[in-house]
Amino acid sequence: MRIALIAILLFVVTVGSVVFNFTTPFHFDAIGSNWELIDITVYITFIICGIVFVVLGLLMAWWVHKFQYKEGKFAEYEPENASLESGLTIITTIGVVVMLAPGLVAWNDYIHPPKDAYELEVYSKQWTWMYRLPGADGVFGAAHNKYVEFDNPFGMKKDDPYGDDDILILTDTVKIPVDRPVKVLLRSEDVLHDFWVPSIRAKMDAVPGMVTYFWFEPIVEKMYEVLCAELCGRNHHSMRGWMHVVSMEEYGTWLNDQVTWAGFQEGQVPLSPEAARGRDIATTNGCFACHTIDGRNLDTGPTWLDIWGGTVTLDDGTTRVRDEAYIIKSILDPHAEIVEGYSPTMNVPEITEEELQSILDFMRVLTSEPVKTEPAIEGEEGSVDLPEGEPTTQPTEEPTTD
Amino acid sequence: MTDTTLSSQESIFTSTAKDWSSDMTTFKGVPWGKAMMWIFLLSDTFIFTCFLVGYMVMRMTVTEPWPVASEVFALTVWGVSVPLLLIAIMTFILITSSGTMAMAVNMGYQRRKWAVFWLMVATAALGASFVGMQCFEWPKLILEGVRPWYNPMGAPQFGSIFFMVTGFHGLHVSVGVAYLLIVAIRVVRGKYDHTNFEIVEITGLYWHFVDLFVVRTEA
Amino acid sequence: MATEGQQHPIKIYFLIWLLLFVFSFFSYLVDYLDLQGNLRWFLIVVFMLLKAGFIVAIFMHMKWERFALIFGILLPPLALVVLMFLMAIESNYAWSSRVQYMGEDPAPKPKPPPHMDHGEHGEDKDH
Amino acid sequence: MATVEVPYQETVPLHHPKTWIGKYIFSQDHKIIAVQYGVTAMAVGLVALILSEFMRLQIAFPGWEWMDFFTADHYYQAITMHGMIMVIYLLTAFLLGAFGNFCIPLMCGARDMVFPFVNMLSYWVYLLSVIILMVSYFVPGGPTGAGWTLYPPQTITAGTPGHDWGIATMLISLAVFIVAFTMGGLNYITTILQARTRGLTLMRMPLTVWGIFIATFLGLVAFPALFVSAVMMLLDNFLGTSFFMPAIVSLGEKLQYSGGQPLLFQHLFWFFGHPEVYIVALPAFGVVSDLISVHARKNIFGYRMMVWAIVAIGALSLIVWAHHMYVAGMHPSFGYFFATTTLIIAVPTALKVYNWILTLWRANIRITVPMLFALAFVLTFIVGGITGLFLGNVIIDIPLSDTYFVVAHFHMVMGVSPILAIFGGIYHWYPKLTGRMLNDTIGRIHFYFTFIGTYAIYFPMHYLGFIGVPRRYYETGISDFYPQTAHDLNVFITVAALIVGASQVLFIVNLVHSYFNGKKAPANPWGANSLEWCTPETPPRHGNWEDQLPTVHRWAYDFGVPGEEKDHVPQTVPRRKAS
Ligand code: HEA
Ligand code: HEA
Ligand code: HEC
Ligand code: CUA
Ligand SMILES: [Cu+2]
Repeated sequence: MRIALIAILLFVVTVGSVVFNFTTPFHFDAIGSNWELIDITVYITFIICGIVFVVLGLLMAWWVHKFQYKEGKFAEYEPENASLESGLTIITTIGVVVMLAPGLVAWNDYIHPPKDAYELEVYSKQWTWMYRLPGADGVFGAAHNKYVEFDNPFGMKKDDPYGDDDILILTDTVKIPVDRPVKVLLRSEDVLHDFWVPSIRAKMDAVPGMVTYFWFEPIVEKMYEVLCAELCGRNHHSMRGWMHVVSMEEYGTWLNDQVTWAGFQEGQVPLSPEAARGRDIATTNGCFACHTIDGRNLDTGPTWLDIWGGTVTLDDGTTRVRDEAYIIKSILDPHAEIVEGYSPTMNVPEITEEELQSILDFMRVLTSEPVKTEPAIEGEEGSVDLPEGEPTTQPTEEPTTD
Repeated sequence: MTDTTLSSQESIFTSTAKDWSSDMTTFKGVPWGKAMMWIFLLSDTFIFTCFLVGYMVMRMTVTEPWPVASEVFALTVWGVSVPLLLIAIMTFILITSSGTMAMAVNMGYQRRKWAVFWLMVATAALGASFVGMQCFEWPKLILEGVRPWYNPMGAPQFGSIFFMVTGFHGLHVSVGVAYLLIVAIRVVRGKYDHTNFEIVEITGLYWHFVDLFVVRTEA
Repeated sequence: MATEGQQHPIKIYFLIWLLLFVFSFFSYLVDYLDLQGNLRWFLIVVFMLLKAGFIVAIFMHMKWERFALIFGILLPPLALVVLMFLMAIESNYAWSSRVQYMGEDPAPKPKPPPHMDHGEHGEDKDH
Repeated sequence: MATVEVPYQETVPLHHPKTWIGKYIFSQDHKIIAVQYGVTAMAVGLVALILSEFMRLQIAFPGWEWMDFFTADHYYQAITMHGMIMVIYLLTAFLLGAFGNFCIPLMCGARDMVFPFVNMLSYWVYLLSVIILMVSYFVPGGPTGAGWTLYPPQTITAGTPGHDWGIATMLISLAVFIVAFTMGGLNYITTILQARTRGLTLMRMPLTVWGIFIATFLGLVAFPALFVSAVMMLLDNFLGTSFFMPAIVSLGEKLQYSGGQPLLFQHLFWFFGHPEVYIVALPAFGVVSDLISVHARKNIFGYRMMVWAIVAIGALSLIVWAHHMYVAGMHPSFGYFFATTTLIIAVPTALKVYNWILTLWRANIRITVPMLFALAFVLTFIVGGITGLFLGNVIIDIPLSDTYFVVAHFHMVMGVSPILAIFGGIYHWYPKLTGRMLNDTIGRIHFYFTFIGTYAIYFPMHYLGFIGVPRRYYETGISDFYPQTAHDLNVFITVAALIVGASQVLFIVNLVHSYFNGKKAPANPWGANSLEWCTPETPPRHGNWEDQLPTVHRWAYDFGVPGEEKDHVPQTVPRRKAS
């Protein structure tokens, strides 16, 4: 019998899909958190579904080939077959249960953070990330978007005593200690965002008007890139941040350099209001898709740290002093002078003169000399007491409805 | 023909099963227009209920205070403030109109055209006066400073929900009034003489449904 | 399509009509007496359903339709019941997150409407 | 109820139009309305197709100078319009508006829809909604770029393209579409329930009609939620109400909103949105069941199970909506409930798949063009459905949500399968509609391009999701989660998409060419049983039947009945006394 082209095609597609699955390099990358259970559930689902797919695909190919049209032949007349149908129902149901059960168990873990998890607030806004820690008392001060001002970037409620020792991290980079479960609380200043680190597996949307959460325990010390996984406007794709999983010691040192809300109000401000405004403008114009402010030179653009003053080598080998004129020119006419090692990929931003000045104000403060702040948490350098026990917040009454 | 109601031998399930497995029509003895109206009302129920879900969620999530309905909707009659008076009157009107509508349907099946006409006109008049009272209620609230986006007594959602739901309901009533009048006129003109006057019942279905929602929305 | 129509004594309409008033009266009482909490919602819902039920059953003649139609119309809204139920649970959740983290007042008092505000509320005007 | 009852239709006179305009433009004939729906839907579909090619070019070649004009704003506007057009204005309109209009009266043995005038209005209102949608491209700020899910607050804040006028035209267009759909849908349902011909019980109805029936029902109860959310969002945008808008600071500017709940929109949207995906799937299921049975010359296996599966899927689909919101920050415990209901729905769906495949067993398969499409449908649906199982299982959705895995899932199951079913259906019914056959060779070439091409697009795309590539990214940039190989894969996908897109020209050529030059079609070219093939004329004229409506004696799947002369027995043939 001639083999029908479609039968061959069905066969090739089925087998080809399986081959692709085993040869492709694209699978989950190495896990960086405690969520193996997710990987296991995926694995189980893969096996069950893979088998079903192969069996059904091959049966189709085979039967299409085998039962091709013959003039005068009658197909078998069999409208129903109760035992076959109920058998298949039962098998499918079993398959579903086997996949669902581990999933639900894992979900149960997922929504119940362990008691000893410490809390970290991820604060999202178009199009960057900031972070807040509850400080020595382990309790976040109340914060609400309605209080947000230039000099109150997190919208802290001013008269809330729990807030004073909250630690504010005003950059998109956060460090977290390895092997400690963390309950991430998510807040948004404007629209939906989603804190997403592929290797951690876990994610959740930040919803304005609510506080959402998820938890995980990082197990590998590594610098992870944070993506935003919920469409949040025209620069959604460039809303990146960094989550640096570090040893406890490094974490402690870093934490000591951070400013508290009380300190922030007293003027230990890393940023003046003008500079903060510049930072916001740079953020909304998507500058941080290519530039960093912490000294890392990305492939996409040179860092802005210490951009003010000093010299720079251009791609024609000449050296140029980075004065105000140069920087303005670099922004408004980016293709005129190209920094060595880069290509003219930067677009001319659409900003007003005033906005440009604010950006310059911001760039001026980007120096690598340490900002003098008081230690955020009392205690010895390098050893930090993380708040233990029940993740606490302010005591509240039982929620009632009315 | 036999009575279309449940005969005593059939259980509700066998009767349902029998109807659904019969040929030609599933809803026995139900004219096309009436079947269509029922299905439309089913769909409209989903619209109204979704609005009410919106109301419920707003009410339960806002942290600003929600005004006390009995104070807001009080009318001052002869110097005494009677809570909810306006709403009570409006409900009274709509329920009454439902009564007249039901009678109109009844008269329709007795082919008493003029009785149908006058009852339907009465229904429409009651409906129109309901809309009229809304026209009284809205400015009253607006004068008190309530806006769709703002409410001096607390949560702005109170104003939003109020104007949206009553507006939507008022729209239904207005459409209903027009519908009633058109059908009433066509009835006396003899447009439906060759039928059983189901059209009156179909109009009635719509009207009762609109009425039903005043019951649910003004809570 | 032959229909023999719906013939019922007018009396029943009047009866239902009266009944509806009685129920409306009760549900206004709930507001009037300013019952609060779960009792309030329970009563309001009960009266609402009673009224709706009577309108649908008698005025809209559903009582006299065949069950094929009755089931066809009354079953689908069950999905709405699920929606309402879940939304109620979730609203509560969202609300408590606002109170817990955002410093919102769990039991705010509404201001009286302007026409009730005869000055005696003056002292708590800006609390 | 014995058959003494005369179908009501035989007693109502049909309104016969006199003028050409009355016949072909403002026509009340369901067949003409079906064509109008179909052509309009294909035309907007083509717009969406072109948008998708631009999107693909951008994804594969970011920074390519030829694509310079295509900014991030344009990209997000393109995905939004692409998604919305494809789902609502193409698939829903085609499957229900075109197939529904064409198949229901013919397959139910009715002369027309019960209210032809309302039916006609339905089309014109639909056209209006399409026009309003297209106007988006000409309003200040362009169309909305909020993604087809239109999640607030993003939709109406300044960081999103088209946040003022674009979103308004989109929402108004949707509301108008819903009105159109309701007018049509009431007709479809009433016709199916109340205007069947003698002997046609529901359990003898072809599965196409069943699929359309339940899908229409779902539409009537699901679209209201979209309607309500559209109204509320319009109010939020233009009147400053705060239904969905909490206090927010948008790009440094404090907005006047307070206290709204963004999740409410998501719930309402998906209360509509999930049934919506079955609205486009169920008619496709029905069409494919019929195609497989007819062209395999064998009765559909487990007809009763198929019907109940459709009903069960329809009912369950109303309570699974929040599986789109596992990572949306909703009440955490909902995860258990929705994961369970979602996976339960897989069981009836799986049964349908089994039954299609079992129908092939010991059949007598004619590999015609419609059959090719039907077979391809089954395979792509399996892949898409199975990936749905991944996503439905709440914990697996956590890492996969909002990645290209989801994009691949829904294109397989919605962008490929129902499209294949539509193509199959067109090849199948075109002879009845026009009286001419479509060209077979072009049809086959079109099929192979479309099937292989789309599979090549979407199968590998799942794996991009595994490595974590998020969806709705204008450009990904190089970073450690996105290796160069992934970039190469994207180039491959784009090339495939361009080829598939271009090959659709074949189809259009075929449609037009065959209309004028195609082979004359016999009354029943495929040897099918259902009523539409029994019309006295091909193409059927206005009113479909002669003085008397046909009488049905059996189900539509009597193929290969032992003892009969031919391998198929039309529904109108009386049963023999003996058997
Ligand atoms: C036609 C459209 C269609 C159909 C039929 C489906 C069918 C299914 N979908 Fe899909 N889905 C969409 C269209 C569709 N979907 C769209 C458009 C989106 C994205 C929207 C957006 O965000 O933009 C989406 C997104 C989506 C999500 C959200 C993902 C996310 O955003 O995070 C989920 C999660 O549960 C999901 C699940 C399912 C499931 C379980 C099915 C099931 O019904 C599938 C059932 C089928 C089978 C199971 C296959 C056949 C069975 C077998 C071969 C037997 C073997 C089976 C077993 C062993 C059990 N879909
Ligand atoms: C029916 C639904 C449907 C269809 C057919 C398609 C078809 C295609 N889609 Fe689409 N897509 C969606 C529904 C659909 N899509 C949705 C809902 C989204 C989400 C939007 C959002 O995130 O908000 C999306 C998003 C989406 C993305 C993700 C964008 C992002 O997240 O950044 C991409 C990227 O590659 C893509 C590509 C394509 C391509 C290449 C095609 C095709 O070109 C594939 C090949 C072509 C065919 C199979 C032929 C199709 C036939 C027609 C369209 C009929 C036209 C008429 C005639 C031929 C006469 N689509
Ligand atoms: C598409 C990526 C991209 C974006 C977005 C971008 N830049 Fe750049 N930028 C570059 C690259 C690449 C260079 C180096 C080449 C050059 O000098 O033009 C650069 C250089 C600069 C320089 C000179 C740096 C130096 O070390 O001399 C300044 C200043 C600058 N950019 C400012 C901005 C501002 C302000 C914005 C936002 C409004 C912005 N950039 C957005 C890619 C980008
Ligand atoms: Cu933030 Cu996307
Ligand atoms: Cu879904």
